[in-house]
Parts: sequence; C-alpha cells; structure tokens
Amino acid sequence: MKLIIAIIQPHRLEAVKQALSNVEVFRLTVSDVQGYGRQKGHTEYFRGKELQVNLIRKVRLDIAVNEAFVKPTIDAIVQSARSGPGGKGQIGDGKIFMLPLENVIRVSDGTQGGEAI
Amino acid sequence: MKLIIAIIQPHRLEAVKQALSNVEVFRLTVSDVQGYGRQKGHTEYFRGKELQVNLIRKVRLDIAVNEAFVKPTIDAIVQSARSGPGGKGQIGDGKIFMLPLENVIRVSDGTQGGEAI
Amino acid sequence: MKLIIAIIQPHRLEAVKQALSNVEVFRLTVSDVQGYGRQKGHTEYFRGKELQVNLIRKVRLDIAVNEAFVKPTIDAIVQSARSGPGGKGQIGDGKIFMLPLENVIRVSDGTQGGEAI
Amino acid sequence: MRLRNLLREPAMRWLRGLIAVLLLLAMTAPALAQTAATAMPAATATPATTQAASAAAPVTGAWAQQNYDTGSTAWMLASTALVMIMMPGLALYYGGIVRKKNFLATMMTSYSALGIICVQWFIFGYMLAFGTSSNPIVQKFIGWDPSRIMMLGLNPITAVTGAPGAPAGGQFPVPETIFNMFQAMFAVITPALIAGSVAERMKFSAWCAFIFLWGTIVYDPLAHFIWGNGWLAQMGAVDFAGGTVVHISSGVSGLVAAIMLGKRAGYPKGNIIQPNSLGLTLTGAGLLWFGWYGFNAGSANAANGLACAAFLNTTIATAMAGLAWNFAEWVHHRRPTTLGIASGFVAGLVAITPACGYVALWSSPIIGFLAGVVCYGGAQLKTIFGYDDALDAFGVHGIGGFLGAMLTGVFASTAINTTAGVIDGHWIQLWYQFCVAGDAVVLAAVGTAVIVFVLDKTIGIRVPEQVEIEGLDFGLHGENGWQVGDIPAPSAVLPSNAI
Amino acid sequence: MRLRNLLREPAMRWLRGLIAVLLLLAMTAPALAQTAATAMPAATATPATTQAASAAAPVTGAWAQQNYDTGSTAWMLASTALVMIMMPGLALYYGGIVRKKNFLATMMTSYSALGIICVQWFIFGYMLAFGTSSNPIVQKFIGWDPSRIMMLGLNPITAVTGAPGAPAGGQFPVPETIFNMFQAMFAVITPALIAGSVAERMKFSAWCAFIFLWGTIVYDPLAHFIWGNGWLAQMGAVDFAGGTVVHISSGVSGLVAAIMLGKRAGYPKGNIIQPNSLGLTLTGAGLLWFGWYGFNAGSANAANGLACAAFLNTTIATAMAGLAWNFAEWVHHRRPTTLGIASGFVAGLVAITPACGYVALWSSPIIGFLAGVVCYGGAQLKTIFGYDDALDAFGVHGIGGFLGAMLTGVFASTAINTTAGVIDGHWIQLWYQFCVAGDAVVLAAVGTAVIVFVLDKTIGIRVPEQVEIEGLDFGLHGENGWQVGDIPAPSAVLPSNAI
Amino acid sequence: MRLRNLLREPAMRWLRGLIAVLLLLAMTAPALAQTAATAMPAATATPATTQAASAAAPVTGAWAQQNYDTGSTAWMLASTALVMIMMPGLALYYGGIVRKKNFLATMMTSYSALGIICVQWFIFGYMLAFGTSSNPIVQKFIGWDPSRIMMLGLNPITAVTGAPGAPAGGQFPVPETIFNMFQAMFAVITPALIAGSVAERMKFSAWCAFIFLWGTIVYDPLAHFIWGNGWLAQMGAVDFAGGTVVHISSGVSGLVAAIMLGKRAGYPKGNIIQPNSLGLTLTGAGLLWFGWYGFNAGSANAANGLACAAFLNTTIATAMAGLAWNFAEWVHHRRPTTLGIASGFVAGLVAITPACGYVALWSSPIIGFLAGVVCYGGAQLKTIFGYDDALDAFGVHGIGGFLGAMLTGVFASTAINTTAGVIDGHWIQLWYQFCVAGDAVVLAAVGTAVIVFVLDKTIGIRVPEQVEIEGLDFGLHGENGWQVGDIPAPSAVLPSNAI
Ligand SMILES: Nc1ncnc2c1ncn2[C@@H]1O[C@H](COP(=O)(O)OP(=O)(O)O)[C@@H](O)[C@H]1O
Ligand SMILES: Nc1ncnc2c1ncn2[C@@H]1O[C@H](COP(=O)(O)OP(=O)(O)O)[C@@H](O)[C@H]1O
Ligand SMILES: Nc1ncnc2c1ncn2[C@@H]1O[C@H](COP(=O)(O)OP(=O)(O)O)[C@@H](O)[C@H]1O
Repeated sequence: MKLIIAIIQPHRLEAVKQALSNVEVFRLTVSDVQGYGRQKGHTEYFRGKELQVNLIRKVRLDIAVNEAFVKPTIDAIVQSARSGPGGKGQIGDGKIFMLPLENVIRVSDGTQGGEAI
Repeated sequence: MKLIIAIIQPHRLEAVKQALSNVEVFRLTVSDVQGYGRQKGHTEYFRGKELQVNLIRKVRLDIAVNEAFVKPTIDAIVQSARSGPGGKGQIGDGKIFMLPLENVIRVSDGTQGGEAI
Repeated sequence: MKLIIAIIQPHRLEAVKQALSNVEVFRLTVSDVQGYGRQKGHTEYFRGKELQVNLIRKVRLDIAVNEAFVKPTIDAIVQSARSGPGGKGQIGDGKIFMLPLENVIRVSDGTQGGEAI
Repeated sequence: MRLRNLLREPAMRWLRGLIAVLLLLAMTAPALAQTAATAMPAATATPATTQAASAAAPVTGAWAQQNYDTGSTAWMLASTALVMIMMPGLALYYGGIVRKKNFLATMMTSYSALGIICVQWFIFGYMLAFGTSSNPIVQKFIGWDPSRIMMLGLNPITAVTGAPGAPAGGQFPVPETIFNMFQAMFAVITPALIAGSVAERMKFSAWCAFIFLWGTIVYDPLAHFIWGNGWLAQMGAVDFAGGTVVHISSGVSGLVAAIMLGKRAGYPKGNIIQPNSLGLTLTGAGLLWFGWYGFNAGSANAANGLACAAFLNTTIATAMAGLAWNFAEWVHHRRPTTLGIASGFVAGLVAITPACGYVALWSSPIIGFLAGVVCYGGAQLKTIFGYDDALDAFGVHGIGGFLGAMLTGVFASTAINTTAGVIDGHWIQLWYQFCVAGDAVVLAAVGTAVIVFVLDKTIGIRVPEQVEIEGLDFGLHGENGWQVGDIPAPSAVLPSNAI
Repeated sequence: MRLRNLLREPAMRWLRGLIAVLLLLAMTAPALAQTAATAMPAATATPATTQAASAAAPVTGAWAQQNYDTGSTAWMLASTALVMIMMPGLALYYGGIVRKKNFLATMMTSYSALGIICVQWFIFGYMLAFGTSSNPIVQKFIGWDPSRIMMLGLNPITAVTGAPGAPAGGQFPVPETIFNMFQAMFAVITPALIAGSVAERMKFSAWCAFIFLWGTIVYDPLAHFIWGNGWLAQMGAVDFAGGTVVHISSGVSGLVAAIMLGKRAGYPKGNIIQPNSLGLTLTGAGLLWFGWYGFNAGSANAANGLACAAFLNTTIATAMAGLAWNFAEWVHHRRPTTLGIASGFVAGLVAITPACGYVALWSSPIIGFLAGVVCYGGAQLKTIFGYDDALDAFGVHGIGGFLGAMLTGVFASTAINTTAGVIDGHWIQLWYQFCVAGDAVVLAAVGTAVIVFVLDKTIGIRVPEQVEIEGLDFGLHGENGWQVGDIPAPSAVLPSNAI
Repeated sequence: MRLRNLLREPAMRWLRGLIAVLLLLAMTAPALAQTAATAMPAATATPATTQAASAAAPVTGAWAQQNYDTGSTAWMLASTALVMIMMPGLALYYGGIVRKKNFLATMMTSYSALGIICVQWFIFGYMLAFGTSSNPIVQKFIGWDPSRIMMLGLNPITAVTGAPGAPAGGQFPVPETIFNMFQAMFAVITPALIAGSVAERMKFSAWCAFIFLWGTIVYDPLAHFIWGNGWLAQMGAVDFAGGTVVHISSGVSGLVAAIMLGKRAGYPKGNIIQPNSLGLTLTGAGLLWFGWYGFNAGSANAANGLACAAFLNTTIATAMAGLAWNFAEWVHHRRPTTLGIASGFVAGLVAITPACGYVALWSSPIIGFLAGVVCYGGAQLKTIFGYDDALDAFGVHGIGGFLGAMLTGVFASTAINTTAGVIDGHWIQLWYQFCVAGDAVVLAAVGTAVIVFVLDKTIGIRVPEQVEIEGLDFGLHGENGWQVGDIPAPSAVLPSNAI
C-alpha cells in the first residue's frame, strides 16, 4: 500500500477528481496548502505600494491506494492536473509524492489492511 | 516509530483527544481537511436550486508514536471516533493510516529519536 | 529521498524559509495546523468567563529532499525555528518528522525520482 | 412533494393560519374599510399647528389638510428607520458571538422576527396595544378597536397621534401611520432579543410560533398597560422607551425559555462560548447604538427639546457603561475586552431606555456606570446558578432593564419632563417603578412558560441532537455561514487587456 | 509606464473623455454661471410656506428668504443619505452571494457606480432627466436646460422643488439641490443593480463604460418620461418610487446583458453558486431595507402623510414577501433559507416600490405575498431557459418590478393619493401601467443590447478565461477579498504591563 | 486579584481619576445645578420662530415654549446619529486593512474613543470648546462657563443654539442639548482617526490616556478657536465642518505619534501591509460616506438651503475623488483597486469637509479630483521619508485636510454663504485659510509630541515585542478576531421534524 500525496493547482481539483474516478479511485482527502517552489508569486497592491505574495495557494490530495492502483492513480493525476494550453503542463502545476503505507484501519468497522482502503 | 494519520469526524475530536490522553498520548497535530469517500455529500439550497456539496469536512490528526504506543493509539481512536448510536460506527467515521517514521527531532533542544516524540 | 515534516511556530516561518534558502532548499509546502503538546494553551475571556484554548496555532512544512539535503535541512530548521531569547529554544517550538519517500513525480513534465524534487 | 401532504405537516400550522387570516381580511377589506371609515371618521384626528399653506399649485380636499408638524414627522420617519436597522444590528451582534456552525441560524432569529411580527402587528397587534377600547375596564388591560385591524378604518392623511405620555409632544402631532410603524419596530425587536437566551438549540418552527404567540400574549398587553393608557399608565408609572416593556420582558422571558429548553450540549464545559467573529459583534453593537437613537429620542414622538434631552442621556449613559464594563473586567481579570465594551454599551442603552426622557442630564453617567458594572455581574450569574442563558439576554436586558426602571424613579426630574423622582423628593415614584417592573417580570415569566410548554408538547422546541452537533445553519436552513476552501489562486501576471 | 503611452490605451478612453469634459466645464464655469443666473433668475423658485422669522441676528438678502419647509427638507436630507447607504448594502448583498474569488470585484460594481454616476448626474444627467425643455415636444422625451448643467444656473438658496406627481407634496417645497441629490442616488443604484446579472465575468473597464452609457441613454430618458413630466406622466401612468424606472429597467437590462455576455465557466454545473458569506448578504439585505425607506417614503418629497403611508406600505409588503419566499421554499424543498428570507425582502421592496404611495394600506400584505411567491418562481426561470442571471437581478428586480407596476394599477386608491385603480373601478389604470412597464422593458432591452454590442466590438466585455478561473478580485483589482493563513498564535501569559 | 493592589497599578490611574471626578460631580450636582440655573436662566436661550401652538391638550410652563424649529431639530437629531455611525464605520475601515491578528484591537480604538471622549465632552470638553468666557481675552483661546460642566446649568427645554458661523442658520435654532451631542461626535471621531497612524503597535492603556489628554489639550482649544468664536473665527478664517479642526489636527498628530512610536516590526519589508478583509474596509468606507452627510450637511445646524448645498458638494467631491484615486492607480500601476476607490472616497470627504458650506457647486468635482490625486501622492510619502504611518492617517487626513482648507479659500462663493474666496476676487481669504491650517498643524504637532513624550516616560506607549508578533487582539484584549477550525460538518439528510 502507498500513500500518494499530490500538490496541485486549486482550479484543477475538479478535473483531477474526475480523472481519479475514471480509474476507480473514489476516496481521498483534500486540504488547503500554500506552495513555494519554482513558480514565482504574484504582486498585489496597497495604495500604490507593491506587495509580493510569494506563497501560492495549492490543493493537497492524500490518497491511500493498494499497489495495483499506484500507477493508474499517478498517471491520472499527472494528466489531469496540467493546466497549460493543450494540457502541456507548466510551472506551478505541482508534484506527487509516494510514501510507503504500512497499514490502514477503517474506523466504522475496524477492518484493517488492503480491503479497508 | 510510526506516524499515525487519522481522518475523523470533526465533532468526535474532543472524544478522541480524551481517549488518547487515557492511553497517555498527549501530543498531536490537528488540521482541517475535506474528505471524499464512501460517504455521500449533502445538499444545500440556493434560491430553490439544489447545490451538491460532496467534499465533507473532516479533521485530520497526525500523531507520531513509539512502537509500544501504536496499538493503544489506534484502538483508542477506533473506539472514540465512532459516531453512530451506541458507538456502533457508521459510514463517514473515517480512516487511520500508519506510516513508517524514520526519525523525530525536537526543535527546542535538538533531541532526536524515540525520546523526542 | 525523504519527506521532512516540520511543525513550527507561525511567527518563525519567515526565518525558517530564509534559513532553508541558505542551504538551497527552495521548495516546500506550507499548511496551517493546530498543535497540542507539552506547551500549554492560553486563556481567552468571554464576559468574565475564562475560555481555555488548548489547540495552539502552528505551521506545518512539508519538504521533500534528496538524501544529501536531509541533514542540512533539518539543521537549518532546528536553528531558525527556535523562538526563545538568544535563540535558545523553548517549549512549543515544534518537531521535525522524517519519513521515507519512495518516489516523486513532477506534474508539468512527468519527471520522476530525485531530479524531480 | 405533494402539496396536500405538506399542508398536513404540524410545523406548517402557523403559516396556514396566517395565510388564512390574511386572505380573509383581504377579501373583506374594502367593505370593512368603508364601514369603519364612516363610523369613526376622525377617530384620532386632532387638528393642530396648521401652517399657512401658500403652495404653488392649489390643493384641495383631504390633501390640503395638514394637521401634523412636518419637523416631527421627519424625525419620526427617520426614527422608525433607525429602529428598523437595529434588527440587522442585533443579528450581527448575536451572530458574531455564537459558534461558526450556528451563525446564520442566529442571524435568522432577528430577520424572521422582522417578517412575522410586522405582519402580526399590522393585522391586529397594533390594535391590541394601542387601540382605544370603548369599555373603560377593557381599556385598562387591552386595546380593542376594529378600525385599527389592518388599519382599515384609518385615514392615512388626516389621522394623527400626539406623543403618548410626553408632555411637550402633544404640541407636535404626527400621522398615525408612522406612529404605528415606529411601534411596530418595538414589537419586532422585543421578541428578537429573546433569541440571545435560546440561541444554538431552538427549532426554527418553534421559534416562529413562539414569537408570534409571545408578541400577542405578552408584548401587546404589556405595551398597552403602559403606553396605550392602560392601568399602569393610569397609576403613574413611567417607562420612556421600553425598559420594562422591551427589556425586562424579553430578558425574563429569555431566562424562562432557556431553563425550559435546557442547556446546550457540552455546556458549561468545552469551547462552547468561542465567538466566531467579534468584529461583526462590534459592528452589530455599533448599529444597535445608532438605531437606539431612534428608539430613545424617537420615543418623544416629536422633534422637540425632550427628544434632544433623551438623545443626550442616551449617549452619555451608553459611553459610560462601556467604560464601566471594561473597568469591571480590568478589576476582575486584567483584560478589557472588545466584547466587553460592546456588551457595556448595550447594557447602558438598556438601562437608560426607560429613563432617558425623564432623568436629569447629570444623572446619565451615573446610570451608565451602574449599568456597566451591574450587568457585568449579571452575566456571571448563569455560572453560579447553572442555567444556559447563551448570549446573556437575561444578564444584560433583564437585569439592565430592571436597574433602569428603578433608577428612573430615583433620578426623574421635572426639569426634563413632568414626572418627579426621588431626587425631587417624590419617593412614591420608586414604588410605581417597582410595580411596572414587577408586572413585566410576572407577565413575561408566566406568558413565556405557558407558550413554551404548549409548543414543547405540540411541535417540539429543541432541535435533534444531530442538528445541534452539526450546526443549525445546515440543519435548519440547508446553508453554511462560513465556507472552507475556494480561495482563489492567482498565479501570474495578467495580459494588459484583462481589466 | 510612460504617460503618453497610457493615454493611448483603449480602456482609458472614457476616463479621458470624462476629464476633458470636466476641465472644459470647470474653466468656463464662472462665466456660464453668471449668464445662466441672469437669464433665468427664479427658474424653479416658488415661494411657499414662509414662516415668520424672528431670529436673534438679523439676516438680510437671499439668506432671509426661506421658501422651503424645514421639516420636509430635514426628511429629504435624511432620505438621500438613506438611499446612499443602499449602495454599500447592495455591495454586501451581492458580494456575499458570489464565490470568494470574486467578492471584492462584485462589491466594486456598486462602489464604482457611486463614483461614476454621481459625477455624470451632476454634469448632465440631472438635466436630461429633470430639466424642463422649452420645446414641449422635446420635453415629452428628454430634459434640456443649460442652467442645470453642473447646476451652474441654480441658486442654491432660493431654488425649490415641490414633489413631482405627489398631490400633497406641493405644499412643502424643498431646496432643489437636495432634490437633485435624492434623484442622483436613484440614478446610481439602478445600473448598480444590473451587476447582479453580469457578476463574476464582466471586465471592469467595460462595466465602467457600460454604466456611464446606460445611465445616459436608458436611465435619464426613462426617468424623464415618468418623473420629469414626460409623455408617460402626461398619459396618466404612475410609478411612485421607481418600479419601472429602476427595477424593470435594471432587471431587463441585466437579462439582456447576461445573455450577451454568455454563461460563467462551469455554469450550470459545478459549485458555481456557493455563496461565500451569507451573513454579509443578510446584512446587506438589512441595509437595503433600511435605505429603502428613504427611497420609497422619500419619494413623497416631503415629510407628510403620504410619506408615512408609503413607509407603512413598504414595511408590511416587505415583511410579508420575506415570509412568502420562505413559504415557497418550504413547499418546494422543505428548507426555509436565510438567503430566501433576504431575497424575499428584496422582492417585496421591489414590488411595493411603484405602489407604496398609491395603494390602499390593506393591500400591502397582498402585494408582498405575491411578490415573494412570484419572484421565487422568477428565480427558477433561468434553470428552465438556460441563461446565466448570476444573482437573479432579472428574476427579482425585473419580474418583481413588473408585478409591482401592474398591482399599482389594481390597488391604487384615492384614499391615499389622487390616482384611482381597479379597486376604485378605474380599470384603464391597468392599461396605463402596462404601457409604462412595457415602455421600460423595450427601452432597457434595446438600449442595453446596443451598448453591450458596441462595447464588445471595441474594448471587449468579458474577462479572459484565466481571470475568470483565478478570480476577478486579483485579476481585475490586484487584491484578494479573503486571506488564508496569518491568524495569530498567542502562546503564553503576558507580562502585566502588556496592555 | 485584590482590589487594593489593582488600584495601585499605574495603568489604572486615568480610570481612577475619571471615576473620582465623576462621583464628585454627581454628588454636588443637584446643588450646583440649582445655583447655575438661577444665576444664568436664559444663558443661550434665544426665542425664535415660535409657531402658533394649538395642541389638543393644553400644555403649560416651560413645556409650552417652543423656541426652536422642529424641522432643523429633526435634521440635527438625524445628523448626530449619522456622525455616530462613522465610528463603527471607521472601525471597519481601519480594521479591515490591518493584519488578522490586530483586527479587533484596531476596531477597539474607535469604540474606546466613543466611550472615553463622550464622557470627557459631557463633563468639561463641551465647556472648553463652546462655553462663552466672560473675559474676552480668555474667550479668544478657551471656553469657560461653569453652567456647562456636565450641562448642570442648562435648561434642556429652553436653551437653544443657532448655527455658529452659518448665516442662514441663525433663523432656525435647535435645542442646545442636540448641538452639544452633534459636537460630541466630532470630538470623538477626531482622535479616533489618529489610530490609523499608530495601528498595530500602541498599548491600549496608552491609547486611552492619549485620546483623553489629546481631546482636552489639542481638540477642545482648536474647536474653540474656530467654532467657539475664538481668535481664528474673529479673524475671518472659515472651516465649515472640520477640515482643520478634525482632519489636519488628526493627520498631523498621527504623523508625530507614528514617528515617536517607531515603525512596526518588519516594516517596510515583509507582508506587513496585507489587509485582512477589504470587504469590511469597503463597507466601512460606505458607512463613513453615509455618516459624513450628517457631519457636513449637519454642520449647517439647520435643515436649510445651506445644508442641502453642503450635501451636494459632499456627494460630488467624494464621487470624483474616488474616480481620481483609481485614475492615479491606473496611471501608476494599471490596477484600479477597491481599497483605492474607498481611500479616494475618504480623501474626497476630507477635502470637501471645510469647503462644503462655502464653495460654489461647480467647484466640487474639481476639489474632489485634486483630493483623489494629491492624497494618492500623500500615501506614497511614507515610502520616501521612511516613517510608518500604518493606515495613512497623515497621508489622507493631514494632506487632504490641508488641501481642502486652502481650496476653500479659492472656491468660496457668496452665492452659497457669506464668505468670498479667490474666485470672487477676495485673495486675502487664502491667507486666512493658511493661518487656520497652519495653526492646526502647530497646535496638533506640539500637543501630540508633549503627550506622547509624557506617556512614554510614565506608562509606556508601545506593546512588548512578543505582543506585536503574536497579535494585539490577544495580547491586549485576550480575544481573537478570526477563528480557525470549528466549521460545521453536515453529513446527512435530516429527519423531517428537524426544523
Ligand atoms: N520538494 C518539495 N517539497 C515540498 N513541496 C514541494 C516540493 N516541490 C514542489 N512542492 C510543492 O509543489 C508546488 C508546485 O511546485 P513548483 O515548483 O511550482 O512546480 P514545478 O517545479 O513542478 O513546476 C509548490 O508550490 C509546492 O507546494
Ligand atoms: N483511501 C483513502 N485515501 C485518502 N483518504 C481517505 C481514504 N479513504 C477514506 N479517506 C478519508 O476518510 C474519510 C472517511 O471516509 P469514508 O469513505 O466516508 O469512510 P468509511 O469508508 O470508513 O465509512 C473520507 O472523507 C476521506 O477524507
Ligand atoms: N508526537 C507528536 N505527534 C504529532 N505532533 C506533535 C508531536 N509532538 C509535537 N507535535 C506538534 O509539535 C508542536 C510543538 O509541540 P510541543 O510539545 O509544544 O513542543 P516541544 O515538546 O518540542 O516543546 C505541537 O503543538 C504539535 O503540533
């Protein structure tokens, strides 16, 4: 089992969710994060003064999957999270991290392991 | 050492914290997340139009524990996070993920490993 | 590769970001969390009634690094995140967790592994 | 869903009734109006202060009559609008104090009161409170005058009202329609205040039914006793702008309702009292103060010296009460809070309400200081006695209103108005004031207990536990006051034609 | 950037034009003022109701003249302020309904209207709407009177205006300057309402140009037809406070503009309609109701019985409409929402607007009930027909305004004003009302279509897709309405000298 | 904690003093009142415009006297309420611009000013500013009149005040109590404006002491010089509604205090200027504009033509200034911001304040345009000179007020009021205006420097660094303006009886 963490652009969330359900990944956890990476921040204005905002809003997905689903999941994300024209991908589109996951327990009935995912 | 990530119902947070302190787990990190799983979302209304809200608010706990505490911690969460009548547990009550944790460092004094947890 | 998770005081964020860029770690993900640990909460007031607020605001950093960067990164955080007078560190300054990271994929071009970090 | 099934639902009873009454009245209205208008053509029309009219175009008939003072009419129009803004103000004030999940539902208590009570008032509430019964015994206790049902027998051009109980007001009559509306807003805010006691756990259907019944059974008679020339007015008790009619009655009713409803889940432990947005609460308090000028100075019913004196007393007592509450906090726990100054302002406004048109100017800071300190104490009572007066409607309005009613008897001065108090050597006034305050306590407590009991046995008064846990915003209204997520993520410099 | 390049930008054309006109006028102003003042010294000055002046200090010349009624002047001053607060109210009302990323940009539509239209109105808008043309044919369609350009020929002390079309108002003239300002606020809010239809996707430069042109081509003539003694007024059609001039015109224009702009990305799928802060929307609705008293009761142009009757009708219809909308929701999906009661209030205010100074008091709850139910239906139309009227400006203002205009013809009563309606047996009034409503529909639809078409072909009307996705707050204004992070983290007990 | 220890705390000195004075006055009040009332029975009572009183009930004695104009009284009551709402407005305006952690503490500066200054004003502030000294030399510099201490010698029914310095106002006296309150609100808002310069770092106890002393030493004398018939008024300088008394004085004091306090930690680097909620700032600006109508048009002290002219000038200058600020932004960095239009509106209001009752109508858009552009420049000065005027109180109020004072001398016209300016060929007026402006600059700068110096050496003026980092909301008031977490999590369809 793996825990897949993906950091994506907020406005790609709907598309990624769609792509994940196409590969039958229906469960995930979403949280709001702020990113700091290759992508430059943006400039806001305050009475004529420039204000550099360098932490950029991103969305983080945590998805626990069984081995068989790892590749489809990653592929689905990579394809659907790209924001450039023609789906080419551009700076700021995000990263995916894959971590080992030792166990999963479902709270409602206590089921453990792969079938609990 | 393990990192235990638990996704629970927001209104069970107090009960889970209580249960954890009963098994002497006093340290944890809480964050707001939104979940997407077996549980259906809910319907809000906007001037007569239905509005499907399918990302459901959850609370995420990150708890770093030494091996000896792994089982007590998971058991405490499983029992206290159930929300159904009579504590039976129902859809949406959440998941627990167990990840390997290689090291822990306490910032204030630099202590490393198990005793820093 | 490792995933380094650091929980720090919110007002040390700028200093930590600075320290990390000194050791050439330029990418990270920040999120708002609430902590619960050795540090006591604080008291707010509501019409004369005391209100114990025991979840304390912290900031969480997720940083994926190659092996060579692990130690510099941790050292940079430990030093810059301390908030006491004279940088001595005090309760509440936070924790760093080190997790194994199996793979990293960059969304924009699909690059995998160490060079994608 | 099928309409037929829906109309069988218990929760809809009140709405069905309301609509039925309304349609009935609407259908018979023209006929009724004609009869009433013929029967009592000049019921309340008292021609006064007619100015010489040399208008450009000659106007004839009713339109040429001007038996009201335009200056006072202007002030009453403005005052009524000012009292209306107290409802949005109260919604923010209360809404900011509750937890995030009950934000909208708490605001809704004020807005629904605006809807329900305005209509109730127009149909029969005004008549019950301010109608003049032909039978003097009935008149002592309730107003009864068919010409004031839906204002059917009222000539909107010629009917005027002088200021009831305000000596100098009689000079400056205003059209009765605006007097009606001014009083309507009082009838609205009084039950809306009760929401502070029952917040975060009362069913919405029960709330709607409650305020409708409470307005009819408790508020309308009480207003009649004092302001509609009922038995308390005849005795000599005074209440300038509603210390007893509005604040004691709502505060005491809140206490009774809160006890009958029971405590919120988790009370008094847990972070149940963590306000979701004190900035909105402060803004609400500001709007309340602003609108209260209409409430208090408007109660002179004229743009006269009395209105100005009431305005001054209101300002000074309020300011002082805010300082006093902060002072009490400083003594108590070393933190003058923002909720504290806001609460103190409200406490001062409450206490000066019955007094502002009667007491000597120099007494206003004293009344304010006492209001701030005493109401701060009042807010601690619930911890001692263990009831859950969620937002301190009793602690501030009940106790502050009582204090103000008594202090009116102390500081009333003939330099301001015709009533003398203790400082003028007129000790009996204290007894009158105690009567009026005590009467409000009893009527409010009994009336509320009966209504809540009946509602509990019929439609139920408390939300299911699940709704209380998950929040009333969604549970009652299918909405959420605060959103997570969805904050934009601007990422780059935009093309120059973007704007 | 270089100023020269900047001035070549297409988006700046309107600003350049505005400044040019302004500077030109400023330079010629003193000369012009003198000429105009000489040429028509007492254009609108109608001496009336002069009170005996026995002031302490003798005042001479123009200052001794008081040809207006101070009571009515007080009410018009207050009313104009009240209408002004409707813009911040509308900004909150609309701003709270959109998504977080478009919060500020939506509020900005109201604030920019305040800036742009007030200036347009002062320079020539007032003249177009309320100037009296010497040529009676021209006068039927537009106002033309050089003395009212920038008020150059107006004597601020002696020029007075009676109430246009209000029979009792003529007795109480008010200075023309305040009449001008009162009407200015009407001219501001009307285009601001259109923002509800085009929200979340219109370019800011296009918006600015649109409201400037729309105010000039659509609003000013329409106001002239009915209130400036133009052809509709001469026919006998009535509109007390703007059901057609303000609400039909803005609602229909919104519909046309929304269709021409196209739907928002993602509409109707996705969570595009998740309001970011309904608490602010409720507060905005409260401010709108509050300010609407100035709008409606102020339209009597005097502090008279008619103003008070309009006030009463406004209150009752609004309250009832809020209940009715909640009732419709209850029947439809079992959840009376807070957005529902707020929307119902606005619908009631819209429908009673043309009626409030004409209809019998007892008819106001009926008008309110119909407004609530019909506008609830109106808000469902977009789902059926598939246009994207984002915040239901058409559904509420267009449909509610039409309903109100027609019901005015039904319930108008000579007990209130000089116009008789169907209940008085005067059936032809319905036809007049249909004419005035239909005229507003046609003029608004055609005018809007032309303006939007021209803007689309020149500066473009819709934001780039990237801006729409990332949010208009940042895309148009370089700001963000909601912040993430940065909440303080108090950690310890503080030293006692900290405060 | 023990009360005895507490009273020894330095931070409580001011409160102790205040209470002592208050109690003392309260105890001697009745005696004093009698003496004063006997000694000067009709001090300011100028019988005027008595209308024929034919009221229904005969009223006798003082109550029968009506020596004021009800229309003007109505407007002054409304105006005073309008100025009061500027404090909640200012709290939102400032509160929305600071960082989240200082939101409540910033709002608190306005609310605490309401509490402290209203009480100070009532006790002796009004006397210092508007009392008439028997000694003509003293009268030039300060008011001194024991009958106005706590209004003890004032007959609230018969004492009236005409409009000081307003030629047409003298015809329409209003009760002195409302004049007192109107001016009280001016005394409140002026120090509250200073908070904009010292935001995010000043101690609350120091703030309270500062505004109390500043009101006494700087504001009261300055108001006396110009409005209390002091030396500047005698010279011929004019300031209609407070360009110098209110805006120059607060702006300059802000600058001095900001420099003496030092910069905020992290200034000018870091994201120290990220506003936490511009939507609230816009709403605050809207409330300010709304309330400013009372401020400016109310300064005519009557519901007369002058008030209406002031209203018009206020509207047009404000609208134009908002556009001008956005225009400057467009030229500067291509983004017309929402904070920009709000700031421009405020700048316009500031600049038109001294001018609105004196200048020709056509000059208002010119004044507005200059205000918007010049104050935009003013806000950039701090970057150049390196002081930390956090929310630009100096940049907008100081500079805008100075601009307005001078432009009053340029555009003053005898078509509006009795003072002639440069456009009427009266060049000396510019010199008078320079004197009044310069005087305000000097008095404010010196007074502020002395007060801040003394406070710094005694109780300290700046919060500990820890409090600045963790936020003043918690550090000073033990509260938090914004909450994390606790958003409800509705999860399922509810049982049908849930509502
Ligand atoms: N090494 C890393 N550790 C943690 N987060 C990262 C890392 N690299 C990227 N991120 C996250 O991914 C987001 C996108 O990164 P960015 O550098 O803009 O993308 P890319 O390099 O793929 O174009 C960042 O904003 C940050 O939140
Ligand atoms: N495989 C998963 N990966 C990530 N998060 C998950 C996964 N499964 C469940 N969750 C999280 O746990 C929450 C509860 O899931 P749900 O499917 O409703 O619970 P259950 O299946 O235990 O009844 C979800 O809302 C989601 O946030
Ligand atoms: N074992 C743990 N598991 C998860 N989070 C932890 C753990 N220990 C500490 N934390 C996080 O780190 C923060 C700082 O912890 P604290 O106990 O105050 O620090 P320290 O012990 O290093 O002085 C806590 O608020 C919590 O969020």
